[in-house]
Amino acid sequence: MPIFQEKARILKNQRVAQGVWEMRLQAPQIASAAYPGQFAMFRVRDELSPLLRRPFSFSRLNTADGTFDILYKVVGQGTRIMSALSAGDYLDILGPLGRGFRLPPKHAREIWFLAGGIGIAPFFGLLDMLRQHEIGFNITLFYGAATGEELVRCEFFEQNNCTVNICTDDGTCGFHGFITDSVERTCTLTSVPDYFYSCGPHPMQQRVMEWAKCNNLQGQMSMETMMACGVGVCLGCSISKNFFAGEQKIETGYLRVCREGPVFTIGDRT
Amino acid sequence: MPIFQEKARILKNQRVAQGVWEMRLQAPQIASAAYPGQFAMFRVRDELSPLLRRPFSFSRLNTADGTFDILYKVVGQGTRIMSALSAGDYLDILGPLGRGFRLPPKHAREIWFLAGGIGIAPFFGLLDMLRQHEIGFNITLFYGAATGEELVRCEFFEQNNCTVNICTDDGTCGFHGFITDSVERTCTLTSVPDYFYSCGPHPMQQRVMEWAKCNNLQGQMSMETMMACGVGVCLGCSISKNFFAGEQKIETGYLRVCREGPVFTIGDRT
Amino acid sequence: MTAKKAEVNLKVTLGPLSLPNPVMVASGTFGYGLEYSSLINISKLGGIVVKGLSIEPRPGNPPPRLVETHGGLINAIGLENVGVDNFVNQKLPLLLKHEVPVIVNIFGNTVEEYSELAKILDGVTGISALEINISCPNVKSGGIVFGTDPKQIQKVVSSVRENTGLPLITKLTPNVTDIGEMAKAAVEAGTDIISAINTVSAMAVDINSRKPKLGNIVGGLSGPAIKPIALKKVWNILNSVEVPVIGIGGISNHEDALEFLLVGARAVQIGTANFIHPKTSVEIIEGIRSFLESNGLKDVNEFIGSLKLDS
Amino acid sequence: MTAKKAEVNLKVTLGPLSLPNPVMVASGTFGYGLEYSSLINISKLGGIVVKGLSIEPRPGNPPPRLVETHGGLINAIGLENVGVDNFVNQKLPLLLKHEVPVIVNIFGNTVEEYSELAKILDGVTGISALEINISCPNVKSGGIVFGTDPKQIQKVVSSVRENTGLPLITKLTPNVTDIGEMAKAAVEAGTDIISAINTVSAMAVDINSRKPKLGNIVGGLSGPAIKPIALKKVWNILNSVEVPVIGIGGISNHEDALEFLLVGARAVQIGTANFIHPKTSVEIIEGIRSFLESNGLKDVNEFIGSLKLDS
Ligand SMILES: Cc1cc2nc3c(=O)[nH]c(=O)nc-3n(C[C@H](O)[C@H](O)[C@H](O)COP(=O)(O)OP(=O)(O)OC[C@H]3O[C@@H](n4cnc5c(N)ncnc54)[C@H](O)[C@@H]3O)c2cc1C
Ligand SMILES: Cc1cc2nc3c(=O)[nH]c(=O)nc-3n(C[C@H](O)[C@H](O)[C@H](O)COP(=O)(O)OP(=O)(O)OC[C@H]3O[C@@H](n4cnc5c(N)ncnc54)[C@H](O)[C@@H]3O)c2cc1C
Ligand SMILES: Cc1cc2nc3c(=O)[nH]c(=O)nc-3n(C[C@H](O)[C@H](O)[C@H](O)COP(=O)(O)O)c2cc1C
Ligand SMILES: Cc1cc2nc3c(=O)[nH]c(=O)nc-3n(C[C@H](O)[C@H](O)[C@H](O)COP(=O)(O)O)c2cc1C
Ligand code: FES
Ligand code: FES
Repeated sequence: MPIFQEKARILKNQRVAQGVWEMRLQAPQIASAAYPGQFAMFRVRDELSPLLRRPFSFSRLNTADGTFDILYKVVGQGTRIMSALSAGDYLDILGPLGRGFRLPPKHAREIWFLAGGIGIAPFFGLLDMLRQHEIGFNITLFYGAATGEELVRCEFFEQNNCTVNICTDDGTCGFHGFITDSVERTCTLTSVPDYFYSCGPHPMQQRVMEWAKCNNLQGQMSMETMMACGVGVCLGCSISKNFFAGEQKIETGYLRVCREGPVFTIGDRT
Repeated sequence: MPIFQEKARILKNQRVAQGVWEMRLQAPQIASAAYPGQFAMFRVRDELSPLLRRPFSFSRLNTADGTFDILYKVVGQGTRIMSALSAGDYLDILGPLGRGFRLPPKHAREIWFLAGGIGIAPFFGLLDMLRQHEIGFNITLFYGAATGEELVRCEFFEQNNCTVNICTDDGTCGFHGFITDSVERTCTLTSVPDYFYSCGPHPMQQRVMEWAKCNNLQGQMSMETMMACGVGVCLGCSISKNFFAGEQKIETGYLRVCREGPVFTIGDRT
Repeated sequence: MTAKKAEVNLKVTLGPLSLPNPVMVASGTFGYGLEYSSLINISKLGGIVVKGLSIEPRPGNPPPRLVETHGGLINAIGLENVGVDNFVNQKLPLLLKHEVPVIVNIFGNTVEEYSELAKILDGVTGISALEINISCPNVKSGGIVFGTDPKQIQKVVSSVRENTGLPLITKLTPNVTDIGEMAKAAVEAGTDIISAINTVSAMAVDINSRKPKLGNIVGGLSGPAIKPIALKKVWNILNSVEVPVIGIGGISNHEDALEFLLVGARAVQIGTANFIHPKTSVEIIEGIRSFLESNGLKDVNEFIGSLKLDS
Repeated sequence: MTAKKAEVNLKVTLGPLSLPNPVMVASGTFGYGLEYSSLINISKLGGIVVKGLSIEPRPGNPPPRLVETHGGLINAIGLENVGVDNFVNQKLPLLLKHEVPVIVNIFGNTVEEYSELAKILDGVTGISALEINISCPNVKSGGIVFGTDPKQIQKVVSSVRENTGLPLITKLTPNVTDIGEMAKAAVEAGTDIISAINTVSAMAVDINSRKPKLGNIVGGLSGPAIKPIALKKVWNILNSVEVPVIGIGGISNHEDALEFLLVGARAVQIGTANFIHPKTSVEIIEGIRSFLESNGLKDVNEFIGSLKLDS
């Protein structure tokens, strides 16, 4: 897995929902080596404040023209600085990093996407990947946000033949409640998926994990932790192996989200 | 001496010579309380990097419309950030600070201005002040820069009836050599001033000091040191009293450039 | 809103010292208290700690005395001050016109100088507490020796204790292996309160002139860079002694201040941030108030020390 | 230009250890040496110090393990590592394909573990030196105890010295009152070289969750924030012992590196800056070269220790 450091040219950088921005970057080496679910470390400016690079998942990859997109939520100093950049500016980027999404196992047809908030980002690329596959997966997206205003590009999933279930914490759009409530309810009432992909904040991922264990489901989860290096040397981004362990198993030790992840396989019986 | 902290609106910010910028700010309270030779502390952005405010002398004061100008040289992070600002942006400014220029003593007619590099800045305001006075001073400006490209608005002094002597280190304009060489030479060959004002880098000011002592001259010097507070509390900007002491005197203790200065009186025999 | 604000209690009690709120300004960063009075209403402050005083006026260290670093400021002022008499006669009367607790920071080169200062100030009305500076790293003789040796700390603190009934704060230096041990020594010798930290020993050189950037060669680092170091030291002290602790070091906003209160500091002092934004301290007071309100707390004392360690 | 470049000598000698240039990468920030090899030519480095090794593999501390602060990074990794055997068998052979001095950082919980590690590594070919980590502030048992007590330092260092003929570097913690005393102890016990500093003890808490931001509660601060602290400690060591010193702490560019060389460090190590800009170390080597050239110096050794103190 070669890693590249590129001065990427910003092609566009625009607000796409409340607090959410989309940036397109020209970075041929990174774009052509990357897979959906992988990420890159962004140096938000050529200064030591903020000190560390910021990790962002690829939302879409366009190998042909050497570009990729990210979707990012403005939450602090780094993302605030990024949102003030314009087309034509450059960003220093390290990537592609980590392990991205893998294809579902052979038997799987019914696929669920569980996206919480800005966790929607990598699903655009994942959908591109799955739609390129010869098998016509049936894909259902569960997409939760705090409020309707924060939802990003739901039409993309509709246009690509996904069933879209929206949930908002405040009920302004779709199901009123957490995405995990909606998932659990659907799962009991109607159907269970053959396979799932999940990305979102830690508390959501914890509930998804429990749900998967309870229902003995297989899937992949993209995790987020604080990162310093992004390349596996600092050992700072670790997550307990136990998080992914099955019901009975207790595992000691840690996995690096930046190397063994960010996408981890759940309930793998192989 | 009340001090104000104002969110000053930038009215213009433009390059006026090689590496030198001029900024006009709307800051009514500061502008109307300020005197030429005083300075203000600029917070270059709303972050803790760079940590400290940066001091700049008022170059011109326009009490009537509540604005003032500064002339600044881009030398590091702070001034680089300032040079990227545009009209309409705001800067947090603390001022007016320190003791500005005082009028020459009653007998003085022949006045010399000695400006080294960006040390030219406060002379615009000083000239305004002296020209408002009923006495028609004869003013000679000695103005030195590294190279001709760095000279700022010499025409202002010409238009206001000053004799202008330019010196450049590389000889691209005017006298080839240091301003202090030019001053010493003129002083020996033709005339001595009744009074002088000097502002420039420390090595220049040291030579000016020696020249003044040798020739038993009176004047005022505007000094620069590192500053943290600008208001007299940190005691960090101190300069040895001995710097200003006469030939024989040895004085212990320090003067705060931000309070007792930045303009100090030299050779005061009263 | 105004009615609601009045409900939140910010008063804190540090042994014999009561403060209207937990936010003071630190010694050496607020002069003798009045320089900033045209910019902020200083009577809103929890307290003002004045510049360190010695018996005689001191000229301080040769310049340069300041270096800016990444997120920090190194100073080597050398404890320049007007001397205790000038302070008492000229500065203090002006300061006392404002209703704000005045804390006097003192230092000496010998144990006797400390007791002498305590004796002089004990008789002066209007002083809320003494803060013993045994921690300045800039003065070659004196300072550093006392603050890094428990035996010396005991000598200094008890000599001051014997000579004053004023509430006593001992200010510790971070430049030690075990700050808890120093705190214990100060408490045994009778200090009522511990404050920490003073600046962190530091240095900077100019690669072009090949000279030190400070006249004194070395100095003390303050500002945001040292906040996580200060918090750890305060934590160590809180785990070593029972007396109230005042947190100092790199505090620039109300979140920073709340971090120190959360681990258990009963009050804080704001230093370098005053230079950057003179309104910092009063804004921190307001910020703490709003934070408590929006977290449904009616008293800052409910928040102090409420760190949860079992996760 | 290329001809001119060749003229500047960057080779440095630290007692028994010779390095092609004075710029190494610091332990724990460069993994086992290969992770960055697709980004930089690692054989250009003065040396690679690998992640600290213990006898057995260690899982490390519970997450979260990182906090970003102003100009700094607090880590509490807890010395997670693959263990010395895995390193020797799996990691080292790959690293040895590149021509670069490999320095192995070791730590133990007992004196015996240190001597055991020394014994094991003494027989391994391709190792240029051992760096004894007695300074990690994150491990409750072990680490911190050794590094803050001269007697313990002597025990550890002599036990390692007795078991290896390899050049020996002792890496000191800054979290002590007098680092010079620690350096002396290490030198008396036979260390060839001193390196400093390791991280500065630090802490951060979350005012909303009211929990520590680190699983381990406390951690170690690195990065630009600590540079002036590190420089002061290196200065103290240089004033206490005669052996060569390696400067570490907050170095992010060639100016920073040159500051350490100017006070007298014979080499430097780059840590946190690798994360921010993996090319930092190789750019620093080039930066030092250009600086020397434009100052008319032909040998980095002319610059090392050339600080002027008079005036
Ligand atoms: C593998 C990975 C992929 C990610 N992909 C995306 C994405 O596609 N879109 C997106 O908007 N965000 C993504 N994130 C999160 C993103 O990195 C953080 O939101 C960002 O770093 C915050 O930077 P800041 O300076 O704006 O905020 P800060 O001021 O640094 O912090 C604001 C908040 O964000 C949290 N935070 C800071 N850094 C990280 C980090 N490295 N990981 C997780 N949380 C952090 C802080 O704890 C704090 O609560 C991803 C994180 C990881 C680890
Ligand atoms: C009373 C006073 C009035 C001044 N008036 C002007 C003016 O009208 N126009 C102008 O261009 N400059 C003026 N200066 C100098 C100006 O403050 C510095 O050039 C500026 O602070 C540099 O900031 P920086 O972040 O760009 O550079 P930095 O990266 O901070 O430093 C670059 C260089 O500038 C020097 N420097 C930094 N801060 C100061 C300081 N406070 N005083 C002196 N030197 C410093 C540093 O030592 C370094 O060599 C004045 C300084 C003082 C004390
Ligand atoms: C310029 C300056 C002068 C100081 N003078 C004193 C002093 O006289 N006495 C003292 O106890 N501390 C003194 N200090 C230390 C501060 O009171 C405070 O402990 C330290 O700066 C850390 O806090 P900060 O990071 O908020 O500045 C001084 C600090 C600075 C920056
Ligand atoms: C994530 C991380 C892990 C570290 N691991 C080790 C280690 O295993 N052994 C060691 O001696 N030092 C370790 N260090 C300390 C560094 O080697 C270095 O001494 C310190 O970070 C200061 O340098 P810097 O400011 O350039 O990072 C580690 C530092 C960091 C940031
Ligand atoms: S972020 Fe450094 S190992 Fe993962
Ligand atoms: S800058 Fe603080 S006293 Fe002058």
